[in-house]
Amino acid sequence: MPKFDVDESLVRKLAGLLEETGLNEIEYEISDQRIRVTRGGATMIAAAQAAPMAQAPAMAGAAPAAAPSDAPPAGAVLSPMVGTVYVSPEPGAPPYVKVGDQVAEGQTLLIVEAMKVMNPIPAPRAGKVEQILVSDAQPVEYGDVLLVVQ
Amino acid sequence: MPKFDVDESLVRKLAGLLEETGLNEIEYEISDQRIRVTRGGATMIAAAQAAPMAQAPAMAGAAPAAAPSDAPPAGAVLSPMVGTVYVSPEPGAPPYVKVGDQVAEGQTLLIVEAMKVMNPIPAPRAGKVEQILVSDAQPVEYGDVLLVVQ
Amino acid sequence: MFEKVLIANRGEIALRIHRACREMGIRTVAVHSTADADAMHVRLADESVCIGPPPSRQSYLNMPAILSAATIAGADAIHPGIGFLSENAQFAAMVEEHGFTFIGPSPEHITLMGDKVAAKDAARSLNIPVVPGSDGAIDNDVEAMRVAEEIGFPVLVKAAAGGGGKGMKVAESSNDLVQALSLARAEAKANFGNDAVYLEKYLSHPRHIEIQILADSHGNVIHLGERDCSLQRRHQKLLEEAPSPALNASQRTAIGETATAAMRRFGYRGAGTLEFLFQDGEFYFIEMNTRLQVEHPVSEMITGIDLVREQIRVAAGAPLSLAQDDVTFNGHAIECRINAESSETFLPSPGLVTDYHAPGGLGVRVDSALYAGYRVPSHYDSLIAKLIVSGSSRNECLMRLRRALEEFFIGGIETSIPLHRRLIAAPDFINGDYDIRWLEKFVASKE
Amino acid sequence: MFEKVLIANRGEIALRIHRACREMGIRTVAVHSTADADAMHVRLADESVCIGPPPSRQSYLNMPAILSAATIAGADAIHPGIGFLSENAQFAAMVEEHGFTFIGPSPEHITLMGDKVAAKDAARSLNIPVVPGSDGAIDNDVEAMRVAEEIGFPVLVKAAAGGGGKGMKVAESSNDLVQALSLARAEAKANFGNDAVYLEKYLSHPRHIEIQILADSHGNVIHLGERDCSLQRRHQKLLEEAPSPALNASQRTAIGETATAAMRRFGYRGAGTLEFLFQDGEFYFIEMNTRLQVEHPVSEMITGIDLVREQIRVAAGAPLSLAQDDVTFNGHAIECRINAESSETFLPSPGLVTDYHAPGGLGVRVDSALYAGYRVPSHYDSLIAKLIVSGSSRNECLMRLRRALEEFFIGGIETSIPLHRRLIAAPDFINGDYDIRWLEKFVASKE
Repeated sequence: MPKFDVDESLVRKLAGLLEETGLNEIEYEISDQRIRVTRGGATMIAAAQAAPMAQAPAMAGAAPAAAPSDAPPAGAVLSPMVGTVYVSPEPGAPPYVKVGDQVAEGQTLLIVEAMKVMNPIPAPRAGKVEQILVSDAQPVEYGDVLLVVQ
Repeated sequence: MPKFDVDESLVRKLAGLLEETGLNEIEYEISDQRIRVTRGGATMIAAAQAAPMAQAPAMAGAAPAAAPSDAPPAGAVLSPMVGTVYVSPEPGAPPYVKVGDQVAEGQTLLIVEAMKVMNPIPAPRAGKVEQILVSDAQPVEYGDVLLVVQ
Repeated sequence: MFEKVLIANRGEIALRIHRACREMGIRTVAVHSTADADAMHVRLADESVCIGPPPSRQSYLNMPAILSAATIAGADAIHPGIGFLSENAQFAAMVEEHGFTFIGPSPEHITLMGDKVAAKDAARSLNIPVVPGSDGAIDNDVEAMRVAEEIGFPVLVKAAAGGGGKGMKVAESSNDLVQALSLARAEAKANFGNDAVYLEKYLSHPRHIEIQILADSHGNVIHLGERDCSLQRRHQKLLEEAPSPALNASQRTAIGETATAAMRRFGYRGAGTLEFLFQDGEFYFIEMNTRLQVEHPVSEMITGIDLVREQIRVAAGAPLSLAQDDVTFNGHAIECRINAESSETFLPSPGLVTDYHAPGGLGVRVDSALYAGYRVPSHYDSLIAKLIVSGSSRNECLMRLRRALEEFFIGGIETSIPLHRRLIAAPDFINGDYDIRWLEKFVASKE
Repeated sequence: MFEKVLIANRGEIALRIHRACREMGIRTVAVHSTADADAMHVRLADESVCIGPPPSRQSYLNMPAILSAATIAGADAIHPGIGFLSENAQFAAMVEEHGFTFIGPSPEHITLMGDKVAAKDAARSLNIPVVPGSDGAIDNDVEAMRVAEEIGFPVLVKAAAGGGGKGMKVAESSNDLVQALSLARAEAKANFGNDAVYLEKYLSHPRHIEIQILADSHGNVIHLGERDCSLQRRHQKLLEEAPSPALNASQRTAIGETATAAMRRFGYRGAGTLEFLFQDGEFYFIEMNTRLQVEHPVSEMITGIDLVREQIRVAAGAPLSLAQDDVTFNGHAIECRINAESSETFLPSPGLVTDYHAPGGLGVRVDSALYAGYRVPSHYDSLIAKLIVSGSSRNECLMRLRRALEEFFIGGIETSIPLHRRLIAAPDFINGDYDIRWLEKFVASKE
């Protein structure tokens, strides 16, 4: 096994973000890499990048085929594009939906902005908003889970 | 089973980072390695590498090695050196032994010549010559099966 | 210099660009489809962004997705690599409009050279030699004979409205010309409803020779000599070498000067390649590629110049790091394009790479994004590795290539390695005696 | 030229020699112990012979077995590689007596240079600079002071009968000399029963610099410049580079001319290396290695000369393929020795290599006999791979090395790669500011 090591600057950066944002915890996961730092309690999940060498070990062995990650949960609404999430129609306005809301099929759940175009993300079915996994102005990749409606 | 061990320097580094950043907890995971350190709960838990990697198949492409792959049969007499086999004391003379012969322990079975030196190969035990796997003047490697005596 | 470059490509070329960036201290952003989540360029990049599902149209050709990825990652510049969007002028323009630097030439240069007819006209006006022929349609047999004598036999009679070989006849000498004209006219009339024909010099055994150009935004243009890419099957290059066994130093200097003078006048910036047919000592322009080429490593090996680094430098506004006089040609280099396809049937062979062992040692370079456990997706190009071998002479290079191909082992999928092994043992190849039609015949002769 | 060469070695160097042979069209015979039946050199050789059980003494050091293998395989010549029998004069003589060619120098040259005292005397007589000191034992303090002033402080007082650091004292200046003499004499008396001591110049911060020599049997001798091998831990080199950051072109030329003149007078044949300590612009001969060196690839990368090919050529009686004027030095090269050992504890880490992925791309060479699925035996040296990186400048080379080390992945065993990654990030290393004691301090500073 290659030496297991941590990216100290990443830890410092996340610590700085905790301080700056007043959050209690940041957990960060990409494929087989995950980092979590806490300063108290509560949860927020972000997804982005990590250091290159930390990734190399994943090249190891067996080759799990190109699965993007774990299968998304039932009722997951995935981002159809790369872009930036907006949870409300304009800054300061109330969000389109909150956890626990009942939504109708086709109702706008949030917006993904790409190339200055606001793309409304409609509810694929009627149901209850179980989880919202993104926050306002967060970048998302293609296929990221935005929220869970069941 | 890989030896279970902890990377003390990694733990120390993370402890230092906790101190420096004022965090309560750092959790870090890469593929099958995970470490979590906390402060305040006064616990340190480090879990590293578990799942054994699937063994990569051996390189199959290049020239197949002349490997002494299979275990030699019971009663096999192996060549103790590289050299050339002679089955009789001199050209034209009858062979030391034939298949079916009863031999006494220490009796010469054949000769392996190396560097102009004739090395008699004695029977390691009394028994019957079951097989002779070499012919006169044949080159042999170290560990080649010369004959089988049982 | 850039802080962070987004690499809008995949496979070995994405890795090639990543390496150049890392060596310049530039951070990299990989973009990828869901089929490439485990790809080497994604694993090694500083950051990665998933931009779409497997089909290229929705991922690697998806301009808004790539630009969005550049925005969220905060990249300064975008390298388009080879293929995909690398010769898409609209993409180049969009990249610049969104405030990123496009690592490549201007959209105008891409557009012009992307149009075959306009490119030939441009070449002519830049004094780049093109295939001689009649200026437009030929009115009568007398004019045809005059033009044919002028350009020299054999000549090709081609339907003005034509394509696909219809209405195309070769006249070997003046004796054949009248008949060739009437046959071509008849075929042209029958196929396209238009019997206008024109004449062009017919090249019976040309080589494909291309000149590598580098230009900055300060008016400096250099060439890195030629590559011989005559070994093609169905217009796919299989093996390239530099220098060409068919060129001597004065021919190299002459065509290099023609090319650099033309590019200086053209106001070109970045890496580019002028492709020529070459026969009997004469060059005939075919087209210009306004991007990096797959076979660029052979030029790197004989000149010691990192082409991707120069591309990045000039895109950032820096001058070329060397002048023409600093360019020296040392030894010989050959590249084998290793494809995931059968060496016999040429059918693609995607799938799980169970074993991967690349050759090493003196004079051996491998550019590949493969690794044991990687699954070659079926959605993309079949190029999986480039083996580039260099030596102090062509003979040394050939011997080294032979031993490197002996060592190369890719398990689980079929590859073109067996074909390369056969190819480099062919006496014609060893003698450097091949033209653009040779490989097709060689492959066919197997059966 | 030879038809068939037996390679009396294992691991990466056996593969290195195999590659040179294949590129010369020479067939190869691998010999191996039972522990190496699956080794790369065995897999790739044209023929292989098992010569004994795992212990080296019974296999790779077993002269009769190797000669028998050469006989039954019908080899023309034997290449001893590095280590094992490569500096064994008796073996060289036996090889020749049995009618094979020994690819190396004459047994007489091996014998002479194998004796440290005789080697220094020979060097002195060949006008190679050695560490200055008293000619033999010092009789009294007055003579000591005279000699010390002559060679310059600091000086080392050493027991004539000594060894292992006993009876060895440094005198920084004339003030310390008398005390150093009396302490050294006392220690010498106590330890060896003999209080004779001698003086030698003390080098406080030398670099280890070695000159690569090639000589044929026609009186031609050339040098390939120097290698800086100062980065050592317990006398094991970890990383070597060429050119040395500490030498300029005129120093290179001067020491090269000294070395070639000496070797010409010496009548040497084959590849050889003169090792020096280098401090304050002066060279001091330590020893000569009458064989190939592990770090030979860095010289190959900056000169483009295949050292093993030249070894084989001159052993076959051919002249060197080039003269000193043909030797040019281009760019910079660094070699990292990758060992199967912990980067922290330096404990060996043999075992199954579950994954092996070597870096590629421009300027990257890997000499390694590893492959995924190979089991590193515990019986032999821990060197498993050499990563050699070249670039047009030292800085380019360093940047490239950094990215190549990022890409290198060996799974299942511990390797020195993490140490190399740390090492090349050290400011002293980046500045080229290190001597033979630097690495020990660097490694110790980790804790």
